[in-house]
Amino acid sequence: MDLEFSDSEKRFRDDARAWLEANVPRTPLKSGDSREGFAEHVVWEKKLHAARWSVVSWPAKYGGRDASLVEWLIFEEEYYRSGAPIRVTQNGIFLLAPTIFEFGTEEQKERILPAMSSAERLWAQAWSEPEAGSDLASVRSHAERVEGGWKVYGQKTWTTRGAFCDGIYGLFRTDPNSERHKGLTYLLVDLNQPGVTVRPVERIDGDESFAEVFLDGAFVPDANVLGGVNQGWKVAMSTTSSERGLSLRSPGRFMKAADRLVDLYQRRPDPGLRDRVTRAWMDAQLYRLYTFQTVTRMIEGGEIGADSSLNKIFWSEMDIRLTETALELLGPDAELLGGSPHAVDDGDWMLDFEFALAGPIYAGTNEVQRNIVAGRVLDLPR
Amino acid sequence: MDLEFSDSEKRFRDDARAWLEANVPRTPLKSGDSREGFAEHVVWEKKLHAARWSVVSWPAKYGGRDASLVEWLIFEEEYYRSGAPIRVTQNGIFLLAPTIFEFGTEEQKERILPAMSSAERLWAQAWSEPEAGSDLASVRSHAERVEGGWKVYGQKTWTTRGAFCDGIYGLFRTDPNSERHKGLTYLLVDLNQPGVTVRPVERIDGDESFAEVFLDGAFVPDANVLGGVNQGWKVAMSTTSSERGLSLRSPGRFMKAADRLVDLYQRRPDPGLRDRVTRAWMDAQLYRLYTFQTVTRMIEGGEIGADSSLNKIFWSEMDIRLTETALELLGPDAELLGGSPHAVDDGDWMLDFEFALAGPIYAGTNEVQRNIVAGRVLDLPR
Amino acid sequence: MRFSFTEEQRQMRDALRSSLTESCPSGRVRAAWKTPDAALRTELAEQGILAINLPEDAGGLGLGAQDWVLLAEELGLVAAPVNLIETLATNPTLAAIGALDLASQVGTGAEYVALEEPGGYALDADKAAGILAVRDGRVGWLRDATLVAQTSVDGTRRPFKVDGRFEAVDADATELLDRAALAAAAELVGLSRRMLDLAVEYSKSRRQFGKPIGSFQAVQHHLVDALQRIAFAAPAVYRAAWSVDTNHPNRSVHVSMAKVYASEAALFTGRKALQVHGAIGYTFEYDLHMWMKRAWTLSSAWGDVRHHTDRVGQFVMSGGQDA
Amino acid sequence: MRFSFTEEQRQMRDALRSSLTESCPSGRVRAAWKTPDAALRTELAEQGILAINLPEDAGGLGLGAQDWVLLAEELGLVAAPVNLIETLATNPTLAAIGALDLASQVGTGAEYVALEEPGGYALDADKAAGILAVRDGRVGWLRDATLVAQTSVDGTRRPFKVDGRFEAVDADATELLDRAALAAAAELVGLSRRMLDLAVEYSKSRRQFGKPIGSFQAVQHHLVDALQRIAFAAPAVYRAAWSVDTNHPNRSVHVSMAKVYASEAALFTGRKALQVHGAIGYTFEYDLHMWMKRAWTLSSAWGDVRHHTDRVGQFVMSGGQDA
Repeated sequence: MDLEFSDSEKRFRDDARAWLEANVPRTPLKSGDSREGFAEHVVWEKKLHAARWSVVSWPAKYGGRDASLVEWLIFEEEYYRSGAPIRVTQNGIFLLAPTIFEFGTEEQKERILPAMSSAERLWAQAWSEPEAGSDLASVRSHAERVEGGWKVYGQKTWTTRGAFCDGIYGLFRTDPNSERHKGLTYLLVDLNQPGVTVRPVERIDGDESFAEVFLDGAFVPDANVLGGVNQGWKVAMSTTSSERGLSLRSPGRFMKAADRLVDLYQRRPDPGLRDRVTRAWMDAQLYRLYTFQTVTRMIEGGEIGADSSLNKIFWSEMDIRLTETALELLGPDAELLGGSPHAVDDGDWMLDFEFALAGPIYAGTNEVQRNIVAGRVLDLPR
Repeated sequence: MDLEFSDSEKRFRDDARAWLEANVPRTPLKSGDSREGFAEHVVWEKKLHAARWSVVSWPAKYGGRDASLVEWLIFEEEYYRSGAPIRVTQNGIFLLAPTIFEFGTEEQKERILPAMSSAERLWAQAWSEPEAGSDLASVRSHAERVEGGWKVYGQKTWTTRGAFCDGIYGLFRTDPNSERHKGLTYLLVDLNQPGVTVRPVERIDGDESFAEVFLDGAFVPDANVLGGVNQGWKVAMSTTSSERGLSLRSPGRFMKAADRLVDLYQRRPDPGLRDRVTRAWMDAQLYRLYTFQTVTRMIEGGEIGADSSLNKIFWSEMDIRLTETALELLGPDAELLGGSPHAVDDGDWMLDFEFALAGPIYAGTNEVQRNIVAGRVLDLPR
Repeated sequence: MRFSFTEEQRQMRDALRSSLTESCPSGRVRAAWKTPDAALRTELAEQGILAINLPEDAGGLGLGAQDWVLLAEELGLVAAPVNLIETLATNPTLAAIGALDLASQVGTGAEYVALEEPGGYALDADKAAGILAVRDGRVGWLRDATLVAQTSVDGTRRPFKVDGRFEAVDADATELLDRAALAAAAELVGLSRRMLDLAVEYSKSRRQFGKPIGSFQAVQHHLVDALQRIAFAAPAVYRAAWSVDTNHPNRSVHVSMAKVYASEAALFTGRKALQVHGAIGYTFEYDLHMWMKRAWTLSSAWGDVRHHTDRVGQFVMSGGQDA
Repeated sequence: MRFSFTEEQRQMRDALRSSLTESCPSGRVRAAWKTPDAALRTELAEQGILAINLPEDAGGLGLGAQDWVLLAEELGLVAAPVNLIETLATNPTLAAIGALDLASQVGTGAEYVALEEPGGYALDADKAAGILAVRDGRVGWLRDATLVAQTSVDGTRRPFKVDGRFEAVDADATELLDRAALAAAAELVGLSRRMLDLAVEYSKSRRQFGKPIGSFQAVQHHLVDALQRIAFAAPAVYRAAWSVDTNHPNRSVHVSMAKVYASEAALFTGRKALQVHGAIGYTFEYDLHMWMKRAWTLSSAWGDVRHHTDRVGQFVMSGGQDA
């Protein structure tokens, strides 16, 4: 056991910190989930890429630094610590890219990954449909075979930032006689084409980052089939496993939030909430430890597996406890949104709380995650 | 709305308080769940009965005072407030008696109730079997028809104080071709006869109050069929509804516990636990309010119904929170049992905690109670 | 001992429910996020509700908290975009200080008297004929007030930070704030009931894995736990109404209990309702969030859970008895 | 950065597991409720475990917390009726003060050194060659001690209230108590794992309503929630072991985190395991209660959740950083 960082890891951290301190915008950008803010964020993403900080763990040829998993975690810690903008590329680089690395052809990697790391093309996930939320296998969108590819039909919902992105990825039924997990294909769909209608859907926090995507004969070339026709379930499970596992929510995010909470407490102390503030800080540290343990296991040849479900339950519920504690510290000031002259921390805590509330829902509800752990880890009967 | 007690209710309280102050044993009796303590408790029960305080809400002819439900609650408050011994008769007077009042013949009432209120004969419940716990309808014990009655066979478990009582009540399959809820009969079985073997089972708190009752041809006369042959499910549901409803745990019990907790806090204050102590007190008050609301509804012609399940969930989980808070206040002293020279409050809190832990299990697990509320109150699908 | 409402009180509740079901659908609440709904006060005035607890010589009905508590709950049920809390709280104060003219105009809906929340904000202060506030335990008017508009997460609320020349009046501050906290608690119970209803209905119709999600035990138990909190919060609120009317010696303790349990029921029910809904509940288009945000704001306004728990704690720890 | 045990450390763990599975079934724990199990110390001594963290010149293996933390967890797994916590904690202290003879006798199991818990009790103090205690932040011997026997809810624990003439020695008190809290945390993780195993196995075999209760979502989620707490407590304990060995500047914070999460995991798992078992779990005959009671006592011994949370709080609130 060696929980110290190596000298090269420390240098990596120093480099990241120095670059971020010099380059993170001093004035916060507008919300990356609004149209205007999205554009600002893309500019930032391009700057990140130019300095090769956008995808540190990728091979250099796709825009990365060949960084180790530990270095990636270090980068994430520094990224959040610096107060840098949220990553509007994240559903591409964290959720789609791992699947491309695992299932993509060389041609796909070379075509898609560099444009993704450089924020030339941005990707949105399209897992959900009106009748398929936690029950992903019940997708109804389908694809019909045509010359050189597929025409796709159906409706995808809750495609985060779908109104601003260039492409979506998701499952389509390619075998009309199939049911449930079979006969599905993982397709990458260009949004800038006829047969695609994108309707922004406003979220409760006021951002229009949700979108409904209506597909009526949009074309997907064969080159945009990922992992083989009718192999979509297997391919998607790989993605959702990444999604639930390491990359969706890295510890740095919660360590930063916990530090902000401690800071808030110091400005507005309330002894009755002291233990809960302490606990929020402990929880973030604990999540970091758990993650380092997982990363070590992966480095030593193990897999994440269903542990990623435990992980998701933990961070999503921790995030709610943390932001609820902040709102309790704020008391009657909690309701004031950013822009209010008397808002504390510009009203960020309420937004953070609203976002946290979504945590137990997206990427597979926590009920479904608990079912997964019950079945796969505890081997309980159905 | 009038939340004041009437003058006659106040007089009733004064009378009860005066009698209890004069008569409650100054030295606590041994545990009523031990053989020795049980005998001491029966002496106390007889004293209660002699002064007509054993079953205040019953008709005078059966040993009661014709007290109203509100007066019964007042008596319970005073009873717990006085620190009087636990009622070893409770599974008779609170669980069996309401069923006899509802389904019993006049002969049964006159034979059984006076002997119950005077603690001449004590009753234990026999609901559970090795294969039937929360799933009461899966009882396997059965009764065979013989001249003048039934011979009973099978095994009943967790019959509280079954090793000390005179009779048990429970369900037996009287129609061998029946399944589940059908073909069951509610029988009263005398324990002092051949064909009955009672094996005491020690509980985790060290008392031997659990018992297994093995029945191998014990006789039950027709006069001890309650509510009709093969009508047992309906009759039992009435009992379990009483059990879960008002009578099993009256507010006075928790008000007394909360007052003891506040007293403990004042002796061992810990600001980090102050809100939880306050909340325990509030919870007990809330339970009292809820109960008075229910009683008013009953007086006005309404029924308890599935509300009794909400009730049971509330008090059982409140009791755990309350006793856990006490143990946290005690810290390293929590583990010391009564008799330890340095035990606080003679180690009662640990016993109370252990007993509280059983609350979400007995009388229908809280999981089953939640299922009942989901189906009957919220009308959720199966 | 009789812990139930009179037939008359229930009829008033039923009448308001009928009229609000008709007049205040969720679309009206949604519209009030854009444009304040001035008409709703008038409509409530026409039903006598704004004057319910004014004396008859101010044109009121001379009724009490037991009469209005169920009505406040109804306003919560529809998330009515109107500040009834302030009016129910200040009416008796206006009567007590002899401001009968102003009181009667409040009762007709012609005027509105704002009340500064203990947190320092007053809703719709810009439209108020006067702003009452409590400072150092005394009630008074804030004269020549400066108003700084804030934006609330609940788009129907228009809070202002207020300051001004404090002109004390002879009225009981604790009574005033107790009435406000009680009214808020009642609204919270109504908000909770509707959020639970929404979630129950949704769980019956939404299918996943081949069956309604309401048939899954995890979903069922979420909803039951919310129901339990609501079912137990309600009697705390109703008792507090009686204690306000009878000026019970433990009135403030009872109001604090009401506010604590109602706030927690609403926060808990909101979370569970959102979880049961999933992403649809997270959209602005769906109604749930309007109820949820009102629940967030009302649970911290008029004394939050910490404040009211502490008030009960002071009573309990100083040997107070309530049985 | 490598957060895993060495092959050697895992082999020691596996070896102890094999031997305890054989030698320490639940019946042996049960027997120790009646008669203290003196033989178990000797058996552990024979495997070198009592001397694991003694220097070689005291006959020890010269290993550290990373080497014994998994072994303490194993002892929890079987609820071994032996006071290893005291020995693991005091061994380095004995070495530090040069009490090598006594240390080597502790290592062979011939002698036992008791350690007063911060709560004021010392286990098996009547059998101890010496009683170490911490008073006013200093370590010392309690000489000519008076012992008052107490009865613990865990029948294998024999606590004594101890007092005596305090004879200070030159050793670090915080280090000593940190080792004890860490060993307790490790035992708690082991206790939790076994309680969860018992509940999982029971839920697969026990049938109600026509199917195994482990197929009900409510039961499944109880067990998953327990698993999650255990899975997250374990790395906190392992990290603390590394911090003890490296004398990390934040060692005490890390130990406190370990104790908090391990205590809560054990208390939570105990409750859920009991609930899943139902009445059978509430009997003295069934094994669960022996694990549960050890969990109750160890979670409050060596600093309870409040104590250790507060210690972390002092660090955090004074601007401490740990990343």
